[in-house]
Amino acid sequence: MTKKQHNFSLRDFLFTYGFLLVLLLVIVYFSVTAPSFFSMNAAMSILHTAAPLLIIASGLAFVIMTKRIDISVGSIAYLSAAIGALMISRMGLPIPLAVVSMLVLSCLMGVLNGFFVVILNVNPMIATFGTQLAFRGIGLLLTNSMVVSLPRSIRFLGNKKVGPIYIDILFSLFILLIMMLIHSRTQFGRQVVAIGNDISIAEKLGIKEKRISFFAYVVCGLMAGIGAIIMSLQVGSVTPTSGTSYEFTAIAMLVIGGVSLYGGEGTILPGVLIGGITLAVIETGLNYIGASVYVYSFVRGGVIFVSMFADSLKTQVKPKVKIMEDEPTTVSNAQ
Amino acid sequence: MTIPYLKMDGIAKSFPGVQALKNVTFEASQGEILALVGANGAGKSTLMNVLGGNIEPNSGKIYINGKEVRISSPSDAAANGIAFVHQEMAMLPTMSIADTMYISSFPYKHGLIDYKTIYQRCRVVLKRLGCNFDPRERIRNISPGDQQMVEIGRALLHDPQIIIFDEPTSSLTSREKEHLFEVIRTLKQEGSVIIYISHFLDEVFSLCDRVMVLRNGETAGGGLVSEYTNRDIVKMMIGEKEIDTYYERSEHRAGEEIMRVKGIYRSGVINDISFSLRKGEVVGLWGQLGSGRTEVARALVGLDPIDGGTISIKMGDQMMPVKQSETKKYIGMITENRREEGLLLPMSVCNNMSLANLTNLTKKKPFSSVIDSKLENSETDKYVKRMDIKISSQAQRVETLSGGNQQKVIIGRWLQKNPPIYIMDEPTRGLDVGAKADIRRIISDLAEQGAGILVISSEIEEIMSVSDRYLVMKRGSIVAEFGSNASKEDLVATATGAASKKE
Amino acid sequence: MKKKILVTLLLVVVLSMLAAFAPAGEEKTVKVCVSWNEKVHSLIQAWQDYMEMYAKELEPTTGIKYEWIVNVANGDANLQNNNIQDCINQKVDYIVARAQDSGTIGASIKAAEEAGIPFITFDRASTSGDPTAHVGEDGYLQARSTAEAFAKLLKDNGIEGKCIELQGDLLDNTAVLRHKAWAEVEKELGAWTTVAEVPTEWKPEKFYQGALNALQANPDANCMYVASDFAFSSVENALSAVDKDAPTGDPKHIWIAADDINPMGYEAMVNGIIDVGTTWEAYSVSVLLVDTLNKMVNGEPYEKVNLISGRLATPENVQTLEYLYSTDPKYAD
Amino acid sequence: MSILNSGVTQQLSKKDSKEAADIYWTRYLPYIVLVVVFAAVSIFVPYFLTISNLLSVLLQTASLAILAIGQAAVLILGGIDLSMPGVMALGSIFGAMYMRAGGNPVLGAVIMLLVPAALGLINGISVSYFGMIPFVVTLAMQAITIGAATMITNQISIPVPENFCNAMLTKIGGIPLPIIIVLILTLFLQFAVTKTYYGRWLYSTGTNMRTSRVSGVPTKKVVLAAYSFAGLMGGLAAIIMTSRLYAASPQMGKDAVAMDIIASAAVGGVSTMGGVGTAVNAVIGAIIITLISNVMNMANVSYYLTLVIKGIIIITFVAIDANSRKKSTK
Repeated sequence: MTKKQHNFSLRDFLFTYGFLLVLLLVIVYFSVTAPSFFSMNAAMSILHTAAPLLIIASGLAFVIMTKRIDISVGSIAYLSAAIGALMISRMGLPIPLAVVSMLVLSCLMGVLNGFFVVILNVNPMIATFGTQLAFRGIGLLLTNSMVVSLPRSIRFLGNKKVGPIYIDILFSLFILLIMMLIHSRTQFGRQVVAIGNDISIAEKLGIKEKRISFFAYVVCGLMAGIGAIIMSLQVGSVTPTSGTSYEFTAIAMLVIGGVSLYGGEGTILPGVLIGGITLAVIETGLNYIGASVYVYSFVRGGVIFVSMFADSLKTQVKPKVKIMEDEPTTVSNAQ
Repeated sequence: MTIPYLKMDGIAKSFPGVQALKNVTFEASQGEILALVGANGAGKSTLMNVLGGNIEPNSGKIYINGKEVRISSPSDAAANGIAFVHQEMAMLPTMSIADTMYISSFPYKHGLIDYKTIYQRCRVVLKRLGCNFDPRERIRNISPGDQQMVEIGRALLHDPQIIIFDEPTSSLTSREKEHLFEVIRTLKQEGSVIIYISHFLDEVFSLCDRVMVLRNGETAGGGLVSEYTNRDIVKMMIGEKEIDTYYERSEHRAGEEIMRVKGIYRSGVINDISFSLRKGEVVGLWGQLGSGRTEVARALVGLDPIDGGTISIKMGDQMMPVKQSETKKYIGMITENRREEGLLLPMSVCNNMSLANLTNLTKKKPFSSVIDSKLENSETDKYVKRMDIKISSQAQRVETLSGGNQQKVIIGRWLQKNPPIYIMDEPTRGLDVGAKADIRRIISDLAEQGAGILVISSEIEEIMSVSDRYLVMKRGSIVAEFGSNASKEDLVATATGAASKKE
Repeated sequence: MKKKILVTLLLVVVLSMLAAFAPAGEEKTVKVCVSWNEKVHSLIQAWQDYMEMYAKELEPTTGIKYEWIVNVANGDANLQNNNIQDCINQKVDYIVARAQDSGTIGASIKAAEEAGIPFITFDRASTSGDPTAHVGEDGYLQARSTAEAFAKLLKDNGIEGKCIELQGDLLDNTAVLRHKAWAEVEKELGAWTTVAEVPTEWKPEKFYQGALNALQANPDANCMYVASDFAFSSVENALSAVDKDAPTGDPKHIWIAADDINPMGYEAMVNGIIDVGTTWEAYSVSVLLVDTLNKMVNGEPYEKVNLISGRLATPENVQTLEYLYSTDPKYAD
Repeated sequence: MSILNSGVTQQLSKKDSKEAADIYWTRYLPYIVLVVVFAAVSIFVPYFLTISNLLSVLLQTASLAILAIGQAAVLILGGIDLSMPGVMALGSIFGAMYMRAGGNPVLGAVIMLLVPAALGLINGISVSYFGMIPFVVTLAMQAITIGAATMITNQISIPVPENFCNAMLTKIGGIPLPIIIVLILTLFLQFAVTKTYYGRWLYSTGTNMRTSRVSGVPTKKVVLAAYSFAGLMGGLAAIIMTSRLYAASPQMGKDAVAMDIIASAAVGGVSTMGGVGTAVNAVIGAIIITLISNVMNMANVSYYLTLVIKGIIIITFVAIDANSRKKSTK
């Protein structure tokens, strides 16, 4: 049967670290063509760019891990940001009240998604496409598709720094940490992954599948709301196009970060962070070397394709069995 | 006799249209393994599901340690120290062993899951079951046998007094089966009540102390295992009249060779498989689970790749080598997992049966790709009658059929195609005794009409009641060949081989 | 229970479809179909409101009552083509369209011609068909006036300009004209050299990230051209992130030219952050459109191309300009 | 639409008749409501129920219907194709460039067909032979193709010769050519899908790929054919849309269009779980989606309300479909 192999196999090394290698090469390329790219400033602005999307992607990861999807996160972010901005600048309400109502509202939108997908069992993609349109429509209705700017007092909150680091980077890393703990160290997180493995087995194991899946959508909505706060603070205003196609960027981040669309797979940290940084490196890098924005969509497509291709090859390689004691166990040919 | 630790008294349960359990009473005491046997639909799993809290009985009482208890949910059962090891294992492939065991009962510390305690407790349970892999290992990386151990481990987590095993050995190799029996014996010594549901009567005799037989929802007798023989139990299971057809086997005249397999191998899976199959002959491919029989079958029809060897099939009057991807035209393959690889559940009986033969059910030349529905319906009727599949209409959805009828639909699919060779992998598994007899009769008829059939089964009586010749496989290669006069002992010994004697 | 939810959901759908209909009155009015390509910023809403307001004002004198049928194409050229076709089927009297893609609006112009409906291109001229008339502001002249004024400003202050150019969405004809004017004035007057060209797709996040990266990549940059100031707060945020957000006169100040003087641009110019810009007329263009329509309705001769030129604005004179939609409380917050 | 849904004819015994009526009622409810609303609209909204408007709605639906048919083939297999808009735009641009360079329009049209078909083939190979996830592969292909389209044209649409457009937009018996093309295509596919064994293979692979593979159905080729077919439909739609816009523009390839295509198929009754749905469903869905914006335009409903109503309608149709289907296959 299988001997214990310790020889260094390029194949295994490539699959686990191959991706970081590609990322490194991309960074080297950008730094060569635009020297100022290789600087602390650039690194900070990469994380700064990724901050709102990292938060939204971490919420979306929970839904994807239950083998479903939510393409309305962009519109949830837009509607909650629009209402928050309206409350602050048009109605002059206190800022804390606006922030709280933004979060409550984004949860309610998550509840609506959960209701359509989990209770009425509409196909997740179609249901959240419907809510994507509806939320965008309501947002435009309330703002009459005008630009709603935040008052000067809080407009510059978005790019305050502590030393070289932007506050919203710290905030988003903090949120990612909490989401990672929820994912790996709470029953809710573990049951989300179990549902992603197999819904019928999950129910057999006593998991209240409907309730957990519903709650995953609410969490996803909430994260979209939090992401919206960072997004509007950075830009200082909410425009009719804010949040458009955030969902596809977030999904690209998750895929590159190893969260599989087949559910039950992937991590918040380091997974989502790696995915976010990769996309942000590409966008910022292209910005630094002055390439046109349309090259970015082309390159992003290529990166998703390559990471998917590597992932499909990876599933063919069977990892070794971790053994408690040192005695070799006979690994029979289980499929 | 000490008072029985567990007593189920006058249990009755009826589902719409069927009386599943009629007034069943039985007792089991600590430190004893009680075998619960009976044909499919006799009420075994219903009875145990009552004890496990999944089903509410219409009437009857359950006493534990002399006190009456009410069990209305799995958590009630667990609270009363009852653990249920299901047949289909509830495994979560991408998660760790510890997660799978604790998925709905994680212990918390400071608001987070306390993995330190979990791993520590898991190691204790796994050690007790003689497993040496780490609780952090992912389920998809361990063998089905080890997964069965994890399933049992989950049951043992809350140190139950009563443990119900529902056909645990159906996907275990002989080594793993022995390992499981040792664990059950240690649990017996520790004083737990063990209830062991099984089809394999040889297991009942080698493992259990007492046996109880259920037939049509009633107790049909029981007592110490030593007081009964195999035939007695079968008689109780299926009643007087059907006993004789159970063993009768008709002789088949073997014609000339129609398939010759030479040196098929796939590294690490099957190696150097060579045999030949003759017209009108039924060859039993016998061996323990995991010995590579299914892998040989799948290799022959091109479902799994091979690294070398040739397959030649009789065309006209000489043997022509055939590419692995082409063999499908000449071989009808009936796989072991009916629901995943055998049926199109939401589609009609007619569509299911014509699936393999569509290209021949078409209209004349200009419309050669259009299906001739009259022809399709008539072909379906022909084989439905021939195999007497009980259906209300051809358009009935296959998912509404019984297991036996579903298997007949699959066989009917290949009968329509009428290939010279059939491969049947566990054709009678999970069917009731009546359906098993029907399938065996169909196999014999096919052989009589000149088809060459390769049958794989892990039930010794099944394979012996159809095969003319046996090929015994162990660890991926053919180790022995026997004529029709082979005895059960020869087969079991060569299959388990020196291994069973050494341990 | 689920079936009841479904039925109620369906009733909501039916009611919302029926409730949305305002049975159109039949008395004699001039039906004008206004086809917007998208609603990206407040200026488009301003155009629409001023059109309807000015037409209402003139109703007693001209005796023409207008009925406005408005549709939006959500940035999809094919959808705009369909929307205009729907207008044609409604037998509207005039079609006014702001083209999503001046290369494909020709198809709608042709369809309107066949239906005998006059077609007026608004704000974006067509490059693929000959409309009945065009009303708008000369984007190229607007950008030229800003660039030339900016060059003069830099020369007067003896500044050797190293500028960052924040371009609009190059699909949009206006953005292309502004980039062309900026590059030409750079060559002709040589008051600055463009050290970074940042495409933004008219998206505020791209304005912010683009400006931030460009400012960090070119720390010595001392001037900037912002194609449109409709979301100027994002540029200001970028400036404050690199501590260069200061009014003229302050050493940290960067010289900024920004077109349109939208509400946010107006506020920044008042605070002295933006040094020069040319207005993107809202009120006067809508007035020009209604005047042209009135001439057409009365059969009087009308100009084929009606262009308004923007007014140069600087922190000094911006508060004195009237008819500036940015000062209208309805649009500014 | 269960009769049209899959080739299965439904003979229900008496015991099931109550339940069948129940399914019948919920499944056809949306289409009944549609007819009621259609009637209400034609009364309230002038010029709606005119030949010219209805014809123009069908003309507007033509390219969406063809795209929805291509998407239906992939959905029946339980897959998805998000790359149709980008693939269509790229095909149209290559064809237009060839025509601009003096090439003869027929060859240009063939290029517009073959380029998308080839890109569809790439999708098919990655899904069937490399086992990659359809959602992600086509998402990447969409980003790549729309990126390429905008880079090649650097945003300027390429006008197409008059004779090409006029040829495509000629009216036969008052009915524009694209509508006739869709009609013929749908009838042919409806026949092919329900009556030939290729169609049966498509359904069996969509219902259970492993069973089909064991029973000798060439499942890998079926998946490959479905994705290439989707690409081909993208090509056909490219020809029609280019001829209607008189130019090939990267504008056609916007991401949002992909969701409209999938919504059309789903609203029409093609199940996204696989195994159910035909060309007719896709076309009906496309008509419904186009009708929504047409009715809203005719009734001068605000753009914001249109978005909300469109969202609600899509969810309602699919919800009823999912629940009636779930009940009948319980």
